[in-house]
Amino acid sequence: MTLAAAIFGRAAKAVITLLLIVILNFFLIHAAPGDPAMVMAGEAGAADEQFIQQLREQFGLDQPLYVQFWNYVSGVLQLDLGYSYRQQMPVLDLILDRLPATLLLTLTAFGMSLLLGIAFGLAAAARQGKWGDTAITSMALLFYATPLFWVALMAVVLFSVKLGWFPAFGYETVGAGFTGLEMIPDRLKHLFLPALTLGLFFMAVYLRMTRSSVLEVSQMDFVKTARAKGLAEGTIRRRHILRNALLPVVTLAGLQAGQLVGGAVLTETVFAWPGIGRLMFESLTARDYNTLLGVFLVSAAMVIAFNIITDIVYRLIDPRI
Amino acid sequence: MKNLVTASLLSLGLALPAMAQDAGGRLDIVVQPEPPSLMLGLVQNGPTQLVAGDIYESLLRYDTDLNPQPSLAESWEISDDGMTYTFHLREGVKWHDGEPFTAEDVVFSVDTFLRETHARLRVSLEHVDTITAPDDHTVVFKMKNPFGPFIGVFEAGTMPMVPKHIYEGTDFATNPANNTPIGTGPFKFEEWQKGSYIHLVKHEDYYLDGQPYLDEVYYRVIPDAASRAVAFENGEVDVLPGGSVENWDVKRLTEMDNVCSTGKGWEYFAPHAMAWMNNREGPTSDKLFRKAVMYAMDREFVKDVIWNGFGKVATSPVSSKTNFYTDDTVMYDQDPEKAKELLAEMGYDGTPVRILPLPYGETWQRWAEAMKQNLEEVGINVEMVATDVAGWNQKQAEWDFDIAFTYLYQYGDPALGVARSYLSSNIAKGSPWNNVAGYDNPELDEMFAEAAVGATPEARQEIYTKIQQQLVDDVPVAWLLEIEFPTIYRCEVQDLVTTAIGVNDGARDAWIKQ
Amino acid sequence: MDAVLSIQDLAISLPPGADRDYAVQNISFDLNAGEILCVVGESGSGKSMTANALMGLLPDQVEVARGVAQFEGRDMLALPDTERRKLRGDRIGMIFQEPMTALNPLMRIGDQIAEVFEAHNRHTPPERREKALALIREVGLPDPEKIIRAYPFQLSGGQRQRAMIAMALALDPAILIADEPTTALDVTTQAQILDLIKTIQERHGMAVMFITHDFGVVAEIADRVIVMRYGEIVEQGAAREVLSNPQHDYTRALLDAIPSDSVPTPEPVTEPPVLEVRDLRKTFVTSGGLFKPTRSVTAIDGVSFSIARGEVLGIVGESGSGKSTVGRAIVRLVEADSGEVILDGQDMNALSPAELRTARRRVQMIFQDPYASLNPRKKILHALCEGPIVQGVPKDKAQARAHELLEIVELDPGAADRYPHEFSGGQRQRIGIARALAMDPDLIIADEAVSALDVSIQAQVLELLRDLQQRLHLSLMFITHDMRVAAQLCDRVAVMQFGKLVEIGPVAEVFLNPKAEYTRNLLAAVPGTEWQVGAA
Amino acid sequence: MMDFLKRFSRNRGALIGLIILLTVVLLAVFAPLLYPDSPWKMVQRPFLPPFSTDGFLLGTDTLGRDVAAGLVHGARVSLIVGLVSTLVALLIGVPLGAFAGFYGGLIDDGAMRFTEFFQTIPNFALAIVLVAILEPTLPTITLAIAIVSWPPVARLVRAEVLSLRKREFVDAARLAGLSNTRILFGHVLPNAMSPIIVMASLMVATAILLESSLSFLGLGDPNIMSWGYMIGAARTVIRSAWWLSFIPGVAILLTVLSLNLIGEGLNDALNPRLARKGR
Repeated sequence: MTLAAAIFGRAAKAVITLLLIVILNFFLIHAAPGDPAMVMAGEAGAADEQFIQQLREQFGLDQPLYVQFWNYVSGVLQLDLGYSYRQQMPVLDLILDRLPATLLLTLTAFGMSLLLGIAFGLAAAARQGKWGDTAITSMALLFYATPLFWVALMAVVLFSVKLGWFPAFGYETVGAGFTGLEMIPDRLKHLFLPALTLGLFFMAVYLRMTRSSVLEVSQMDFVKTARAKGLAEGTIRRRHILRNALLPVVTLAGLQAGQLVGGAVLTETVFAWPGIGRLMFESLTARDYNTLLGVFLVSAAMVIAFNIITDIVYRLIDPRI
Repeated sequence: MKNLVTASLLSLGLALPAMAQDAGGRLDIVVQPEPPSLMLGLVQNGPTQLVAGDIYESLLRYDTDLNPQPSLAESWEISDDGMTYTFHLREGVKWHDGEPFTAEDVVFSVDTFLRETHARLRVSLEHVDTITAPDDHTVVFKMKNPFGPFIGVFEAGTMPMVPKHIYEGTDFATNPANNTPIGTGPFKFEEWQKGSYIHLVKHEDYYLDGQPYLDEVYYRVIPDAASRAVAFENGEVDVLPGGSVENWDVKRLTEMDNVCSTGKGWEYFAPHAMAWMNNREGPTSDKLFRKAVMYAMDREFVKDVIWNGFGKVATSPVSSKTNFYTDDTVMYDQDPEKAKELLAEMGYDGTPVRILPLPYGETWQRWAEAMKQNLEEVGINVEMVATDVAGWNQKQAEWDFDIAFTYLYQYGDPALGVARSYLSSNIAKGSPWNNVAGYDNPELDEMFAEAAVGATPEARQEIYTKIQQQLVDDVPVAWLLEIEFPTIYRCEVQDLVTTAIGVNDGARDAWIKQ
Repeated sequence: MDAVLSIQDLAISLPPGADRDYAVQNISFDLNAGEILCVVGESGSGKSMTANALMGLLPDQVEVARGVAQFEGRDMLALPDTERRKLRGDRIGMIFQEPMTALNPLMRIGDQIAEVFEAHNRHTPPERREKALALIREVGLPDPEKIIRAYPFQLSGGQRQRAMIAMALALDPAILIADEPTTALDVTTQAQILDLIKTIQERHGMAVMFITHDFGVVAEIADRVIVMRYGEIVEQGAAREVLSNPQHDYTRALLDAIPSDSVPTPEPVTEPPVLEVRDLRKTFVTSGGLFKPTRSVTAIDGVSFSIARGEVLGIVGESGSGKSTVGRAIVRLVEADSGEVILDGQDMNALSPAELRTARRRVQMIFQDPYASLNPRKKILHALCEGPIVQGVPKDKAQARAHELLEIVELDPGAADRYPHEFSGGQRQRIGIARALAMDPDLIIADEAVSALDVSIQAQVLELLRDLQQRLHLSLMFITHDMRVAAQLCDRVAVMQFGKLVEIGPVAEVFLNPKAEYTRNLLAAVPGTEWQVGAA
Repeated sequence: MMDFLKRFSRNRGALIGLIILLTVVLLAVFAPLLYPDSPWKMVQRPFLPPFSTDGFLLGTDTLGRDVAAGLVHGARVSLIVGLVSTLVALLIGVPLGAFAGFYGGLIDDGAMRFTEFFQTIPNFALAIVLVAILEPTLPTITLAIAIVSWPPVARLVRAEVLSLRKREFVDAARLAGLSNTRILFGHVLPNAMSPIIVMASLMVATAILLESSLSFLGLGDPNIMSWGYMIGAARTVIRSAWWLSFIPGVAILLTVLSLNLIGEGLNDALNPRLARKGR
């Protein structure tokens, strides 16, 4: 079967999954106490029943739930994610507005954690049992066991407040008027701390995985074959062990890449990163149903997309599939 | 004591507008949470008003003693019988799109637009018979009956002027122009990077000569309180409006070099923290129990520790900053023994009471914890209910609580901000801003009605004193604290807070000392 | 003759906590130019360890404790790692037991061969490709242009082993070390690979050190032989000499343990059949999911036979012939597509699941893998009693019977209270037999029951089986790939290929006078036939 | 069993982990004896730094509550949430995975689609939504954590059962006439216990982290003193009293670390085949 057909099959399945997610989330979210009208009226500091009723009518919340459900689902089927009354703009625009920031953050964190994780994992495996290994694995364990938000807080205190190396939050220097290439160092500076804190945990995961995978593959017969050929250790490690050892790491990483979006809620909050993780949390407290559902849909779609990408990468690496 | 110095400088600045202000510069102000919209006529929540206060204006402003000051209206007259209000509008005022601002805009804004969209103003407009524009620069409000507090409603958040030429005949809520708000204010909307910042620039055609002084204002969205504090420390932002950092940081930040703070600018709102007590059922339906709660609480501790000494323990339903306050009432200083006696007297059986904290950040959470601890120490069983903003609103609206924290604005006059919480006509499920406690006292209803339309301030004071005495004895609600939200800013920033709504009135007068 | 390699007093130490201090010790022997030296021994004898020590491929913590290995004027064991690496693949080539895992699954065959040249900086890349093609041709792989681009998973086991040999040959080494290179292969493939090694050895004049556990293989290719036990050499000498006139008791025992080809006189089947299989069919369909095409494999293709009470029927065939599937289909561990399995007049295939549960008692199995066939978390007593108790035997009775059975299979009755991991492979197979007997079955199916055992243990278990069969008048269906074993135990034998029964008949007839072409090939491929026939 | 203990105790990391965890457990168990007063009680001046005042070893928090008391009482919450949510996750995941792996076919397909579905929703986000909807109380938080953490269990169990059901001792049990349920629960699952135990120990760790993350976002049970709550509450004063977030953070770190070390030790001891050499 061709790659294209395989992807198409996956995509078809994904649509069903996404639809189920929409349904589940729709009812979950509507089961939450309160509604957006109440929240918005509440923020105004004063409002009467009439005002709230007005808002509800405006938001379509006065209709029976099944009607609202049908309206939403039929909208989604036409790729219309609805309108956010709270943010006064279409949900899709809202999400597309925020998505680049999240992608930048998560992909950087992902790439960084994967690269560093694999590099350190290899280094640890090469020093198996020696103190270098112990040091690296202990470090991984530490990152693995540390609460993400706590690291974020401590990192801000240290790097931003005490040392002043990196900005404590935000996406860019606001109003600095950077354009083109000038923007890059500025973005990188802002990106560093959030990507680091988000990536540390995952780095530890990949590190441990790489290490154990390398050790396992090192025991395999074909590695012995390679030695019997008289290959240098470096070549063996690079050509024979690494590629085989990376297969499970790739699988795991692919499965987790999508989950990074979830983990980004905390990071985006602490670092005021204008991404969809934060949007999710804000729209949850505001009961901004359409936005919340939209974010869920998009992040689930990202998970699925990452899974498909993983499959493709896997197929490229492993001729057996 | 830098803030005292600044305060006096401020008043000097007001008194001597001729003193040379430096023009130019940019101001970064924190806004939290991100406003849902900047269309002040549709949305009047705190963050919207903070940002939109630069864009929209009303007829009047109020100084920190709540005296009316000119804004879009140059002058005004109130007839002796209190039945006619005449406003003379400033000439040469232009909307941000260049159209002239006229009396027709005022009539449209108040009579058509805000009557439909503005819940709080609607209550006051019920006393208004007609609104007319005899000429382009005169507006006349004819009243149905005298309404004492009416002169207090011409504030930007209560009565923002919206452009008739844009909104007339459209569906206000969905008008696309809501995304690019057009006002008459000193700053124009430039860009809104959602989740990050709102950028406003100087309105070049502003009607005051040389004003605004600043070139641009950035409202920065930083969702985490600790990050906001860091942002201020790093110099990323210049102004932390009241309530945007946690109280514990206030102390630390104000002790930094070149940092000033002021508690002014909240007089109009006079936020009054209180705890609804459910008067309908449970232990809180018993007046003795409610009194016991009052005696059990250590409100001084809350003020000193949780609010870092800011604010003032509330002794009455009316804030001491609001007109018609009296201190001639029963005082509930902390007295656990007395609380225990009262509980014994009522025969409290240990039924637990549910406390609903205000989900607006750590300060309020700590406060609820402290209250819980106070109540438990006199033998009241307490269960804390956790919920978010939506749940909190819902539970109040559905009367699903025993004790619920909240804070309400007083809007300068008991008739606007106080009566609503105690009138029996205001008992209705579905809204968290009416008489949520369910206090029902017909005698008091009458007194409130009388006081609202009272002809003279003296007559009104007399009735309000009686009302306060009665309420404080009935304790339908546990009054907690007159909250003070200090505004923190860099000392170069001058004339930031000049009115009773402070930063919410925009940066019209603000300038940066070079 | 010239010794290419001369080993003196080699000792390899094991890490602390192992069952003995040295993997091997006191090892001294010469490997002469142009000879095939077989190192024979059972598992744990240290034969592979010796080879690995020479190559410098010992596992972690296993080290050469002392000894000298003179090769081309140098002591290999004393060489620094870099020097030793240069020898590997260049002067000494090595091939391994498991062709399935010995090749990198992610690399093309051609690249894996060319890599040998690269490792030793020989030739340019295009030349390497040409050389690789030549090697592929030399080891007799079909369609070299295709093979060079193929991945290991696209090759059969025999083809992979050929590819391995091609790699070992690449630089024309002086010594080829072959570590059980044919053990994992089917008998016909094994014959081809042995042939190939012999041919190449002759053509290149290499010295081959061939490690094996199989005296048949020794007889087939060895010039000289070394017999090892517990890490020491017990006997060495010319192959013919050792095979025909073993000096050491252990060698003798090993040779005796090999099932001989002396075919028992067939006893005519007189009793009624206990089992009749009619036109049994099974096709496995793997739905490949989205990424793979659907594949179907016909495992059983219209098989019919019967087994008489007290008879031993052997089913022989190579892997993939469907012999095991037949066994499993009879007990319905595999659901046949069609056909009848008649046991005492009752068609097993027609039973409902509930009926099946009670009927299953009548046919029991003895499994291949002694390590997987006992639940590691249950005591032996439980393994022996659970079945009978489920079938309604009272608990105390079942337990008494269990103890009795342990005695019957010649195990200590105390074994009942121990866990499987406390037993050796042979002992576990005995427990497996006892478990089958506990159900008091009409028929026992032994699926490769002795294949995983060392030859001496294998002999003991076979002995036990034969004894029990006769004493208890058991009906036995004996599935095996090993012709010798089948010849020794069975009354009749059936030969399977591609899911079909190609031949069935009394053992003497099938083995001495095979009718089917395939049977003839199979018999011819058994290593050491000539030697044994000659010896017999 | 003895082998297991021997192998486990040879692992230095696992022993350290065990000691830390035991300490935490003991503190949690004896919390009411060590600090009989409510951890919410305001007992001293706020913001006393650690080691500065007798009787308040770790100082006091923003309201003058004893940090040490909070830490000890918080240990109970962390452990209970960790353990119970893991148990619930196992109760969902083990049977689901076991049936999927054992019966295969449609049951397997259905169960795995269901599992995949849950894995498609970013799980921290789902936990947040669940807690917000159900309103944060100890049971709802525990439930939400369990709901987002069972899918890996189901997958693991399924994989184990898939490989175990092909083992010959399962065939033997079948031939003995055992029913499917009996084979599954008597023979297959007990052999899958080792990896499940290892995974469970790591899940407890993850659950503790999740609980603290939720509390940090303000989604904790306000009636119960927990470590996450302590960090969340102290976050606002991190600049002036960093130790208030630091101390409970370290408590979480140590506990999670100990569970990880134990998990690794268990893994090495239960699966000696994969044991790391050179320790």
